[in-house]
Amino acid sequence: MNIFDTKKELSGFVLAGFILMGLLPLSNTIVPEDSIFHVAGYQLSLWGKYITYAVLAMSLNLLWGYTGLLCLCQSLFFALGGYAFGMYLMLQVGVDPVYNTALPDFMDFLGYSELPGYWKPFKNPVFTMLAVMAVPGLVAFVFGFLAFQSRIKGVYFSILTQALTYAVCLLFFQNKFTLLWVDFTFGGNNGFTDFKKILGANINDASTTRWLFIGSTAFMLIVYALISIMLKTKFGKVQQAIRDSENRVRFSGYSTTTYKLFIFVLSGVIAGIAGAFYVPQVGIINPGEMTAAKSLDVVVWVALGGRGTKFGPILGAIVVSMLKSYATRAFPDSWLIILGAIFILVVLFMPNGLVGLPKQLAPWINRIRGKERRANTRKTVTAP
Amino acid sequence: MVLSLIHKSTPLILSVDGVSKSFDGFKAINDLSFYLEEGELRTVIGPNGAGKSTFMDLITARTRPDEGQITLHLEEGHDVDLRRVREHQVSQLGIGRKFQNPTVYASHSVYDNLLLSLNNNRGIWASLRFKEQKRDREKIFEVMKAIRLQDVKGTLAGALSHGQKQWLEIGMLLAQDPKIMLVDEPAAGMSDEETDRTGELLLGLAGKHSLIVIEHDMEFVRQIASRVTVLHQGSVLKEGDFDTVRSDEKVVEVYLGRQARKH
Amino acid sequence: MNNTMSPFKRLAASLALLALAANVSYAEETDGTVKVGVLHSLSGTMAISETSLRDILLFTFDEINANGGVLGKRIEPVVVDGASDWPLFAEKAEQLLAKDKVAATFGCWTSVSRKSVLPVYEKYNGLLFYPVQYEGEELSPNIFYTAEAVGQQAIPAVDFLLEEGIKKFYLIGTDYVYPQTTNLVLLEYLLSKGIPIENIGGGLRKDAKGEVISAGKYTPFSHSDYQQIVSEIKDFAASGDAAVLNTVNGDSNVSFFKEIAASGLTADDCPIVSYSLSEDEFRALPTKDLVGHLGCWTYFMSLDTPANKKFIKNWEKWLIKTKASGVQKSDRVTCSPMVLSYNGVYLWKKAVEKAGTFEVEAVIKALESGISFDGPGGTVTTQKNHHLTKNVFIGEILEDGQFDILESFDDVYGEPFLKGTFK
Amino acid sequence: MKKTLLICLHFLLVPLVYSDGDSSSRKMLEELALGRVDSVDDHLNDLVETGDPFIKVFVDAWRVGEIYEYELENAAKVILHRVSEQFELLTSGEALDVPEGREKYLKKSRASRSLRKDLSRITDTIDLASPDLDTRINAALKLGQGQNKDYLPSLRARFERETNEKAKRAFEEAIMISLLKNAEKPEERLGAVVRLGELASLKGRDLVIKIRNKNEIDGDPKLFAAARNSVLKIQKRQSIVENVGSFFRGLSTGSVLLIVAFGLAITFGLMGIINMAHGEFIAIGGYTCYVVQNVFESTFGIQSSVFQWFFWVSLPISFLVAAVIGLVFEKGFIRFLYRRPLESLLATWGLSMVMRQTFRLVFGAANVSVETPSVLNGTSTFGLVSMSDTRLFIVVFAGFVILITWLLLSKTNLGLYIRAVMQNRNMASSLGIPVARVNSLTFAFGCGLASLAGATLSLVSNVGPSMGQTYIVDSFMVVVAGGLGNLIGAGISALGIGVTDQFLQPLLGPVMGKIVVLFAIILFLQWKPGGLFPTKSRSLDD
Repeated sequence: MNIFDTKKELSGFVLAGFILMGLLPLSNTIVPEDSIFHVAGYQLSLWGKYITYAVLAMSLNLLWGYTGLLCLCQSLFFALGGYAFGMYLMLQVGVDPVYNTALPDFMDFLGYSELPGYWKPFKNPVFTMLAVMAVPGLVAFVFGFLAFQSRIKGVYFSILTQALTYAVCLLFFQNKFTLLWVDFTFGGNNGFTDFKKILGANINDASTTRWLFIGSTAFMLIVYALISIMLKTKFGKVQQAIRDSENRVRFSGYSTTTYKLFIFVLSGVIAGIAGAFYVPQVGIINPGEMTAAKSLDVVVWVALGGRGTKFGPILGAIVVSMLKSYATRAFPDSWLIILGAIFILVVLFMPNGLVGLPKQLAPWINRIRGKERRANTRKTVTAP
Repeated sequence: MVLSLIHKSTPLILSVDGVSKSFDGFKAINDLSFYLEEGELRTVIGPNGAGKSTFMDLITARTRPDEGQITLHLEEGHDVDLRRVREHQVSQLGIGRKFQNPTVYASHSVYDNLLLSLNNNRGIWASLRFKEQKRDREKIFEVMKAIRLQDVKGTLAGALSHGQKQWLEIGMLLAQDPKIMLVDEPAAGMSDEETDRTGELLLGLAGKHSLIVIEHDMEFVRQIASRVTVLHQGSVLKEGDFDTVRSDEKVVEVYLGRQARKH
Repeated sequence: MNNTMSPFKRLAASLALLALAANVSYAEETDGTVKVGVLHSLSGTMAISETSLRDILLFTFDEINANGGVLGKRIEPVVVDGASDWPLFAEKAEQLLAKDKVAATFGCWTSVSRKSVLPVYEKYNGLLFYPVQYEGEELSPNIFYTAEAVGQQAIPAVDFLLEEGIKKFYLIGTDYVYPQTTNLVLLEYLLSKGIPIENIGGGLRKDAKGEVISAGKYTPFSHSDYQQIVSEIKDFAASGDAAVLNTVNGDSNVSFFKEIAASGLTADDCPIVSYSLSEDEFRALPTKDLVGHLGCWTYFMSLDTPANKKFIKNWEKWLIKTKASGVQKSDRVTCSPMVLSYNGVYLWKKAVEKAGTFEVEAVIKALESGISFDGPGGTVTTQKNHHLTKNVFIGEILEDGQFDILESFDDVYGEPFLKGTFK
Repeated sequence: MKKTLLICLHFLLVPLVYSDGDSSSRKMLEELALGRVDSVDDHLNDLVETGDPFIKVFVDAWRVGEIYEYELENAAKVILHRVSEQFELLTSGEALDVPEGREKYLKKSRASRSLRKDLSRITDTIDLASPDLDTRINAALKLGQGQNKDYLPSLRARFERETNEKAKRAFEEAIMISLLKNAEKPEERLGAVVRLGELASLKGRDLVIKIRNKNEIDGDPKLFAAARNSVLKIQKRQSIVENVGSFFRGLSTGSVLLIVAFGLAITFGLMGIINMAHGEFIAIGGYTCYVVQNVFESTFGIQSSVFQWFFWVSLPISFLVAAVIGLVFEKGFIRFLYRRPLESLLATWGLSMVMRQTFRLVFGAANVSVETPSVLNGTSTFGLVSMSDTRLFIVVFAGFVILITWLLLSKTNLGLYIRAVMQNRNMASSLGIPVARVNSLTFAFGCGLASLAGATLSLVSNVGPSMGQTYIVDSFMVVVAGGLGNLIGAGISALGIGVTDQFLQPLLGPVMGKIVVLFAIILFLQWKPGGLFPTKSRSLDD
């Protein structure tokens, strides 16, 4: 089966992989620093961050674009994955020179004298990687099971996922909380910061930055390919059929509940892994990452790039994030207004997002070109 | 095979016994009994609020009855209690339902619409690994021929005309190979010619499938009807052939009469 | 329409272009200027507090520039918005250090923003001045904490209350690390001063062994319903000689004090010492509800010294004529975090002048050697441990949103590590 | 000691005189304020002797900065008392104008903390004889809890003279509490412990518990038994008081939620616009209040009685301002989004960002302060619990909002149109209802309600650029839990959530309480996916 719609898409995919995984890191290594072709380390990690955002957007698109479920807890899955990986990173810090303890610093504040039991397995990177997928997956499974079972959909689903995000966010803001008779602590408002090592490498090394970037990019390409494959199968068609008419699908004998649950969990897992790539590149994870506003950001990326397209979410996430990076420095006072106005305009005038823009503009461009061509032909006629 | 069964006898395929259902105190269905034979084409009529939609919902497990039994009779005395199955299983048991408003997958082609309705394994893994077989294609073409949509097989369903959507939905039911087809107002919004063709289509299906057709358009009912059930206030008011029903005083009073007065 | 390119190919091409575009640095520094970073939240929840610090910093730079700059160079501020978004703080810090190559940064308010940028400053060996009172328990070689440590604010205030004959203390705060740690230190301190544990209100947290590990009542950020807590405080204070130690953050204080005022509890019945409320916050509070309650800072606007008067006059003049965008012109005050920002800039200037270079390493060395500056709140001196020795004042809130200074402690040493010292 | 003796003597012997302050006490206060007394103690004693209720007025004024020192043209210094923008001579109460140019001779006078503390003790003693019942009761309990032996005689004396049952009880309670510490004989203390149990004295609870704990191991077994008994009695009553209190507080929290969510119940519940900018419309209300307050302040002056009206005036204004702004946005772009609810979420989110930053640029990033009108300063008591008047107002106002909305929707033509349009836009349009206008007006009405909420919130909370963000999730939960499109449902769910929250708070703390409420709503909606009152629809279409 062909994964990609056209040969061109395939070559684009390969080209993107080549540039992102080879060229950028390479130019970071070998191109001299003063050349304009040099990509500085911080730019690489910035791009790494954008790319994890792009994956996050793709995971939402899987739900919203293709299945019609507008989920406002994508940032929660992202943050949970990030937290799981952050726990591993915190345990790699080693003995803190200031506190003289092997415990993460916030535990020292809170009077812990030894590592709580549920933290211990996170010393193991393999376990951590499983947890990065399992924790958001499990949350998605439990919540999705309940919600889809009781046929919660549309706006209700969005609002409930928002409430879930808010509740868990409040939970994590606490320095310490008790759930089912176990005391949990995840650093409260400060979350996890000041990581030192990842898989034995110094997290601040240039090569670590490069490898994290390559890893995120590879993951993005894998997710892209995965989504492309899925869309080609009957599963992908059922998925979109659910978006168009869930009742019909159900009366055609498909258990839409199971399908939606599967997609929801899958999307949660993808977001979780993206979160795990995100944390070492930005150096912090705290409950601010799972606020409702962050989830809305993801929705905006997808809508701006083009909902229900394979490539739109990537474009949307990167463009909006770049715009934010740029505007918070260039227009620190008014960037929110600029960004907000752009969102409104996109919703009003670009229903298909950036990706749909060329098609939308096609008649205009054709008209202009047509005029030119007519003018040209006239010229060629009169010239001889 | 199905035909031979009909010749042997005309066994029941669906029985609804003394079913009641109320919503917030309102009795939508009241002690209703209804029996459908194999291969039968039955038309259900009734004024607004007579409980037709609820009746369909009960059969397709969309709502559960408060009282009474709904049983699907499969081969060799194998009965299924329809009160205990879930919606998607209803279709797997061989009951297909067409909605009042045509519901098709707007962003899929006609071909894909039918493909998704085929009676294959509908599990997640199965659909991930699904490969189209020759018999699938044959079946789809057969259905497309029956519903006269061969020429638009690549068109997105959202772009079809209203009548074509109605047929496509009937086609999607056919692709399921159902034993019982529940068809809700198939002629709604169709031109006269389209209505005639729909009638022909349904008549052609009877025998191979058992059909329950809900309809308002009396002309259409006359065209297709063999046996008519009149629902009123959640129970059966009258059952019989079209002329018997139409000449029944009570029926005229509650349904035809009122309609006549309205027009 | 260009339909020869697939979307993904377009992505690849645009990515490459963007990466190159992003690579082009902002205007390179010229010989006559030196760039410094201003890293505060100008949007989001923390903008209510941090915007004032941006303003005072711009004022300070203008003041220094008008007097010849630093080492003959004009200060060119690079203002960025952290947007109350902590990963964004880290990103902005990295941008300031790697792209703009700022000589120093003045910024951050919340602990989490500081924690978020700390690794960045250590990685790039940058220099950050942090101006807001904080929980301590931290010492980065690349950060100077011009702020009040717990020992320069919370503890003097408690000393004052003990002198006043207060015997019962109710601890309340927002649920994050500064109130938690401060209350932990205060709990130890109060116990060491002979206050019995049942006289400490707000609730105690015990570990599995039943040992008290922290105290206080905590509410989430932006909490707005204090009915239950105020009714508890009222009961607590009913027997007299009680005070509330308040580490509630920012805007929650409005709800808290409105509820207190509505309950009829006055400052004479039960004084409340607020550690996060300065003159700047009073602009948003119904001050008549706060009259008589206490504050403890290393600077008050009402300080009656020539240095302070001159500072306020210059600040007001600057406000009138400044053209900086987003600066609110009327209804402005000065407060401790603002003055600590101001002091920070001057300390940096003096250190640069002492070192004779903008080199971070040399500047830090100069700062560690002990630089003094006569600021609006009196002399501040840097210490080897990156904190400041400074004066501490205790004031009573007046109806016009100013403090009536009741007591002052001179030259209090800044010590970040207090937890466990009073056991 | 001499001081207290005088107090006692005074209350036992001197018949109380209520006057607007006799001149001798005013004279003494002036001397005190001018710092012309040799011995403050003696002076205070003399002051007590007058028993003048004006002392209390003066002490309050002194604390809030209404007392001024003024140098007359003849260089004599006098003390002025500022009463609503007007200066009065302290000694005589006569009005006095400070002529222009002489303001520099006017100086605010301040009392030291210790002096104020002493003075407040005096006023408490004076309050024991206040004609106002509540003042009397509060003063008695305060003095009792001080457990100062010196006040016992005066408390006892007042107890004898008191005729009001409630006050008598309070005096007795105060005496018993004081006796816990100051009893001369063990039997007396035992009696106090027993009596406090009978009185179910909440104020004495901690002290009785202390006695119980002290005598548990090897103290007086009789005292221990009595204390244990009393504590049980008190706790029983306490749990009743707490539950009733939680209920009332829940009512008030619920009313806040209700007011906040009601506008959303219209824009989101009825119209289907996922209005993420709802919070910013709330903020408009807060800011309108602020602006109106400033206008009043500059026009009438903060001391004038007209100023107190600013809040009531700003309520309708805030409604109108937000309604007009809402109307503009509706005409501008919201009307294109009625068929695309999920996209309305994006557009309004963008709008919310724009509005938030605009507030910041216009009004400054800091929060702004809005005064509470003096009418609402105070508390009202209902049997066991008391509630602040601002909270009470919010409860009443919530009822009012429901009422006008109900009237509008069910009793007016517009209401009929609104209901028709919201049920089926196409049908309504074909019936000749001006759908576009009805949509605009409904949206404007929803925005106006949100803004009213903001104006009301300024009484209990802060007004700032991000004030709306605090309430947005809660508002959506209220509307969804109540059932989309059902205003009564929204009302009931708001009150339910409020009461549940307040009952959980003492058990779990404010944070966990809130989290549990959120999870409870999520689970509730699993059980009833359409909310409390689901909109009935037989349509199978999604």
